[in-house]
Amino acid sequence: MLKTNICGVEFQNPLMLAAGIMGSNASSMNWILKSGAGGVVSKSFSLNPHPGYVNPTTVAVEGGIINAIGLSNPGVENFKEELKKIEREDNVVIASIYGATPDEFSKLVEEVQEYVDMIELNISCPHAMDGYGASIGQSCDLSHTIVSASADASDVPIIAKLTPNVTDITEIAKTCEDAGADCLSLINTLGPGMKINIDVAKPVLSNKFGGMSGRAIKPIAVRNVYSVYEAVDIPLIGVGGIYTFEDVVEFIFAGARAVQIGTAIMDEGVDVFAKINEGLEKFMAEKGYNSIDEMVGIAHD
Amino acid sequence: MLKTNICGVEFQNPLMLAAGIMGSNASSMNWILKSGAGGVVSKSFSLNPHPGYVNPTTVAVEGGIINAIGLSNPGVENFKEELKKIEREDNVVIASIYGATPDEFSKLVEEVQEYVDMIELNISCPHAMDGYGASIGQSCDLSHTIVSASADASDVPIIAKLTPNVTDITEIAKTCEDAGADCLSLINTLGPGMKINIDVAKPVLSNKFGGMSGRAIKPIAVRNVYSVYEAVDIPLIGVGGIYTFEDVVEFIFAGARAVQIGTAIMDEGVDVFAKINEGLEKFMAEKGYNSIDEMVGIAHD
Amino acid sequence: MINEPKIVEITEIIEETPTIKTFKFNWDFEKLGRPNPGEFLMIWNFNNEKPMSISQINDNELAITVKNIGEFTSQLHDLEVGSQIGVRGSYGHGFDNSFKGKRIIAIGGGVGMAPVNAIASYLAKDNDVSVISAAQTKDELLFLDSLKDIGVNVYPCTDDGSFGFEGFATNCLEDLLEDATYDYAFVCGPEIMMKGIFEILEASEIPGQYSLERYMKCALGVCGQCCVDSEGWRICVEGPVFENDKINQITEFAKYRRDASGVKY
Amino acid sequence: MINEPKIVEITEIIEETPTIKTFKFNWDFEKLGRPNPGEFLMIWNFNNEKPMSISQINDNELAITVKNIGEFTSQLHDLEVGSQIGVRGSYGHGFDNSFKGKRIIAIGGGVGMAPVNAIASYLAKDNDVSVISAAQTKDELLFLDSLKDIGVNVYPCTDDGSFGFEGFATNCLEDLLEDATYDYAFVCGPEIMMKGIFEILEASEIPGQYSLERYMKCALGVCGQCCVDSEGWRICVEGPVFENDKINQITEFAKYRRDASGVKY
Ligand SMILES: Cc1cc2nc3c(=O)[nH]c(=O)nc-3n(C[C@H](O)[C@H](O)[C@H](O)COP(=O)(O)OP(=O)(O)OC[C@H]3O[C@@H](n4cnc5c(N)ncnc54)[C@H](O)[C@@H]3O)c2cc1C
Ligand SMILES: Cc1cc2nc3c(=O)[nH]c(=O)nc-3n(C[C@H](O)[C@H](O)[C@H](O)COP(=O)(O)OP(=O)(O)OC[C@H]3O[C@@H](n4cnc5c(N)ncnc54)[C@H](O)[C@@H]3O)c2cc1C
Ligand SMILES: Cc1cc2nc3c(=O)[nH]c(=O)nc-3n(C[C@H](O)[C@H](O)[C@H](O)COP(=O)(O)O)c2cc1C
Ligand SMILES: Cc1cc2nc3c(=O)[nH]c(=O)nc-3n(C[C@H](O)[C@H](O)[C@H](O)COP(=O)(O)O)c2cc1C
Ligand code: FES
Ligand code: FES
Repeated sequence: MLKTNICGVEFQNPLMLAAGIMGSNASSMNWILKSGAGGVVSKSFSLNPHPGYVNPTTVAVEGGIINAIGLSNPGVENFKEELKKIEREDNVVIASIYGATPDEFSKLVEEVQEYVDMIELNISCPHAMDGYGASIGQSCDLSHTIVSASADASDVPIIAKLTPNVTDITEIAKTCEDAGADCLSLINTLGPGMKINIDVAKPVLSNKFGGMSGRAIKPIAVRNVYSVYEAVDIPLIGVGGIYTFEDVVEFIFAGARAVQIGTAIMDEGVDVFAKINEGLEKFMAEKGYNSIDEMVGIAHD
Repeated sequence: MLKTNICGVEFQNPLMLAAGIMGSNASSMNWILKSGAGGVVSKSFSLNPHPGYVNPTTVAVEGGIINAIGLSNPGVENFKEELKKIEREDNVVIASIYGATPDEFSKLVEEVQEYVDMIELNISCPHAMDGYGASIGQSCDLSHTIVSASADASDVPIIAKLTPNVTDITEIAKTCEDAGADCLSLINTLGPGMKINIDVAKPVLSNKFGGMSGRAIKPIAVRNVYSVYEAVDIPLIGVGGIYTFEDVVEFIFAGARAVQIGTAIMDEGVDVFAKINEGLEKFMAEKGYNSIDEMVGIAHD
Repeated sequence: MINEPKIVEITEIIEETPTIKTFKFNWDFEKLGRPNPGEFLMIWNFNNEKPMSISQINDNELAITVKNIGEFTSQLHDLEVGSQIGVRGSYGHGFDNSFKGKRIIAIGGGVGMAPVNAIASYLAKDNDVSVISAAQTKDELLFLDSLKDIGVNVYPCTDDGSFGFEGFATNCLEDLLEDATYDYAFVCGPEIMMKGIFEILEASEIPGQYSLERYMKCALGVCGQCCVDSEGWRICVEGPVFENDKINQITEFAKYRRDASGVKY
Repeated sequence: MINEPKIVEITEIIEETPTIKTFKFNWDFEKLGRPNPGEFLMIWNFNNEKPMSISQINDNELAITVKNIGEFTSQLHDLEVGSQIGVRGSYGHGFDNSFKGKRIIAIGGGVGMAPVNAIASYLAKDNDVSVISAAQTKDELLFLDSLKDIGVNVYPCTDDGSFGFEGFATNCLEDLLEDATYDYAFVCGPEIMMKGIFEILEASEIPGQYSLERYMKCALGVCGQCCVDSEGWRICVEGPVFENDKINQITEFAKYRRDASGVKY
């Protein structure tokens, strides 16, 4: 009943782990899969190891957190070893990759595609170093170049992950579709935002700004999914502030075929996947929905 | 101690009512002033009466509300009668105006400037009709045209109110400064966002989307103020999710010379102004700040 | 209180009069809050959303009583048992319901009987409650039997004298006051009627509360649509119910109001 | 628990050893939460933010005990009484402190004595508590006097024999186990030491809890930085304290860890 299909990839249920949350090694991703997720997206990684920003890299704000972890990762060589150890049977494994140039992206695609079912392009991290993350996803030109290079290099479906921090997300979405993205995921963290500690008159995060995630960003994520659904024909994955099955339903009704869950793990633990699946199944039974498919995008009617 | 000065206009304290919250007539604005605000910004009005969107026009979300009131207003002729009745002595009265063309803006400026101390241009409402609100403030060209026309027509300081829903707010901020804005206020509502009711699979707002306000948007508002402070030389007014004196201090440290308060009135009532002033004064005394001036922008050091 | 619409099913519809229907639905008091008489709800029929007083407060069940006067209310009248509506609230400063052992007079004109029914029912057990239920004509009289059943002294009153007292609610009140007096009054109806009642009660030194209506959008106290001259109070937060001393400060009372644009009429 | 740094002033600094200092500060238990022994804090010195165990839990007062081993910890050692730091937490799954009337052995190696001091102090009143305080040399031994003062049996132990038992904590434990047994153990120190202790205690069938360290960023359970093989547990949430059955499942225990990039070493 909970099965969903994206670009021919079959998910046991529409829930997956969002990039950068706990997905730093095979062990934690296997744990998430055992806990009920239909798929996992890895922490975003790059060609070379990267330590990320100095702490503080996270701070709580009303309705969520802001973070500027800074895309720390052990580099593709090390990460490949992790990917190999993920339980792929019945589970969908997605590598999230980042870089600054088309070359870096296509190299990463080539390196990892045999170990994963899909590849997500992080062109949307709002606190990445200049030239990385949202610097790409905030420009149609750069998005086109990076998505094309990645799609050309890839045998597995390519997901472009979008930033909400643009004047018009549908423009970027259409560009990515044109460039060959098979799927879009949205949204990456919002803002970015800032928390200033007033006792010391300093921004808390060492990077000053950080992307906002958690419950508070859900309305904006839902609206972005809704808008992009009307703009493109490729499938969408919703992400942003999902804590409950009700949240998942909102995203599906807005047009998502699956969702990713991140910050909720902080508050609800890894049990959140099983809890949501249970609630979702009950909801569908009660309302008479037979499949996720039937539910996708019906808030547009 | 709480006095602040913006473009030569003296405020008894740095708190004012944000546009569109309760500011629909002279009576409510006088009440806000009596309750402790140093100034009031009127509901945004246009040349002709406008009924706004059909209800539902507001709905609660985590950390705030989303609204698409739709800029309802009784038109400048009626609104002038209200402006005349506001207690201006010792209080700062600001008219918020909106339109689609430079002509509409300059006419509005001419109509109302004798009754107010400053004029705020709403070029940032994220759910306005096409051509209005954020359609202007999301384009450097349109922002320049509208701000220039308004500044040219005006004898009182012009505040351009900015939308956070752009790829790069500093670009728009600099454009407004170049075009002759004397001051910037930021941010208007975020997103916009959407709430879908899952029992009926429909967006709740009749306009589907609505701008998000309230506690949850504060980190993003603070970051925008912080970024724009480094980009322009004109004074800034901070707005977005302010509920407590601590919030006000955050905005001032980020670079605001005054702040506007909106959605907090829903949760805290009009007493919020007096409560914040009291807390702010105590904080300043404890930390040894003698004036708002001393505090502006010090999180940049 | 809940600030996003909760979807409920209409469980019962009562055709009170040719133009007025009562709609009942379940409302989980523990989860959604237990409303007080005088508070109102925002009713969403998926085309529009408008304020309606609560006319009955039962155990985990509420009712609204709606007069068909325009597009929205006629759509509500088309609802059937089992139909869904969205409900948020309850909102507003309701009636003072703390009375015990008092002589209470409650006066409702037309569909203004909705909140009057709620407060009269609430107070009937512990007080001596009289209700003037006023309407233009016999067919439009509301809640006569149900109020009588719970021990309220009901004084029907019709403009045309087709049933009960002949004349306006004001005349009926004056009539009653010749033989009786009351400790406290509750009033809801057309503003011109409330104005007349207000003057009579003031003259008789009977304190009371009056329930007002203004155009509403947010019902949350933010949009400013419902603010009244000259204190600026919000009908959706400081109101809809006001004590008589406050009524005097509402200078627009029985004079003018504002439409959706804010234009006075 | 508080997830944004709370600014506190250092009220007292104790120079425990040439390389280790204890810093005390006030912590309003009602507002900020009452930590349990074994939990840790994130300490922000406005340049960086790193995890530190709570070494003392007094009335509305906490202490951390810091070994100067690098840039951050040496900056902490430069703090003075009155200096400010930012503190968030407390975090983590701490020690089980529900024991009464038991024979407890707590073993701390080096600055690993910090959380051991907290749990030993907590349990001393209602249990028979013994502590092995191990260090390389006499000068580096921690908390001998303060623990004795509250009735703990303290067994100092130095690698070089400059004070107390000569040898490693493992040897000292074996020595004690010849004449005594214990109901429960608490262990914190270098992982290689904890590994040795673990094996001895397993062999003696003494259950216990072990406090681990991994590189931390968020301490909120989101960043994944501190996840350990092969169950994926987060040291900041499921840890830092683990029961012995769980230690067996942490396959990287005493083998490797990950740096800020996630590279194993
Ligand atoms: C606090 C409060 C309690 C109310 N309780 C009841 C009740 O118990 N029973 C009942 O039948 N009616 C009640 N009303 C009035 C009810 O809201 C209107 O009758 C209804 O909105 C009319 O809508 P319509 O589309 O049918 O008519 P329209 O033709 O749209 O309007 C007719 C008149 O209704 C009023 N109205 C319209 N829209 C609104 C709005 N959004 N908010 C407020 N007034 C509006 C205006 O005065 C308008 O001139 C109450 C109003 C308020 C403010
Ligand atoms: C749960 C927990 C409790 C701790 N309790 C104490 C304590 O009570 N007293 C004490 O002195 N130390 C404690 N530490 C260790 C302390 O965090 C490190 O000693 C400190 O971070 C070293 O920083 P540095 O800049 O001085 O040294 P560096 O030269 O930066 O690092 C030295 C070593 O410290 C570790 N380290 C560095 N940064 C971090 C980080 N962000 N998170 C975790 N480990 C890091 C690494 O193993 C590194 O190799 C604890 C660590 C954890 C995880
Ligand atoms: C600590 C943290 C780290 C993140 N790292 C990444 C990342 O490496 N790559 C990426 O594409 N998104 C990253 N994100 C964004 C999330 O994948 C997700 O888009 C966002 O947090 C919104 O979802 P949520 O509200 O469920 O957390 C990160 C988010 C957080 C909170
Ligand atoms: C109901 C409502 C109506 C608003 N109307 C206007 C408006 O007319 N003009 C305008 O510039 N901003 C308008 N705003 C935006 C506010 O002025 C403010 O920028 C925003 O709400 C963020 O501040 P807050 O979080 O304190 O509410 C409105 C906001 C709300 C919630
Ligand atoms: S209806 Fe919006 S303030 Fe009353
Ligand atoms: S430090 Fe981030 S998950 Fe543990």
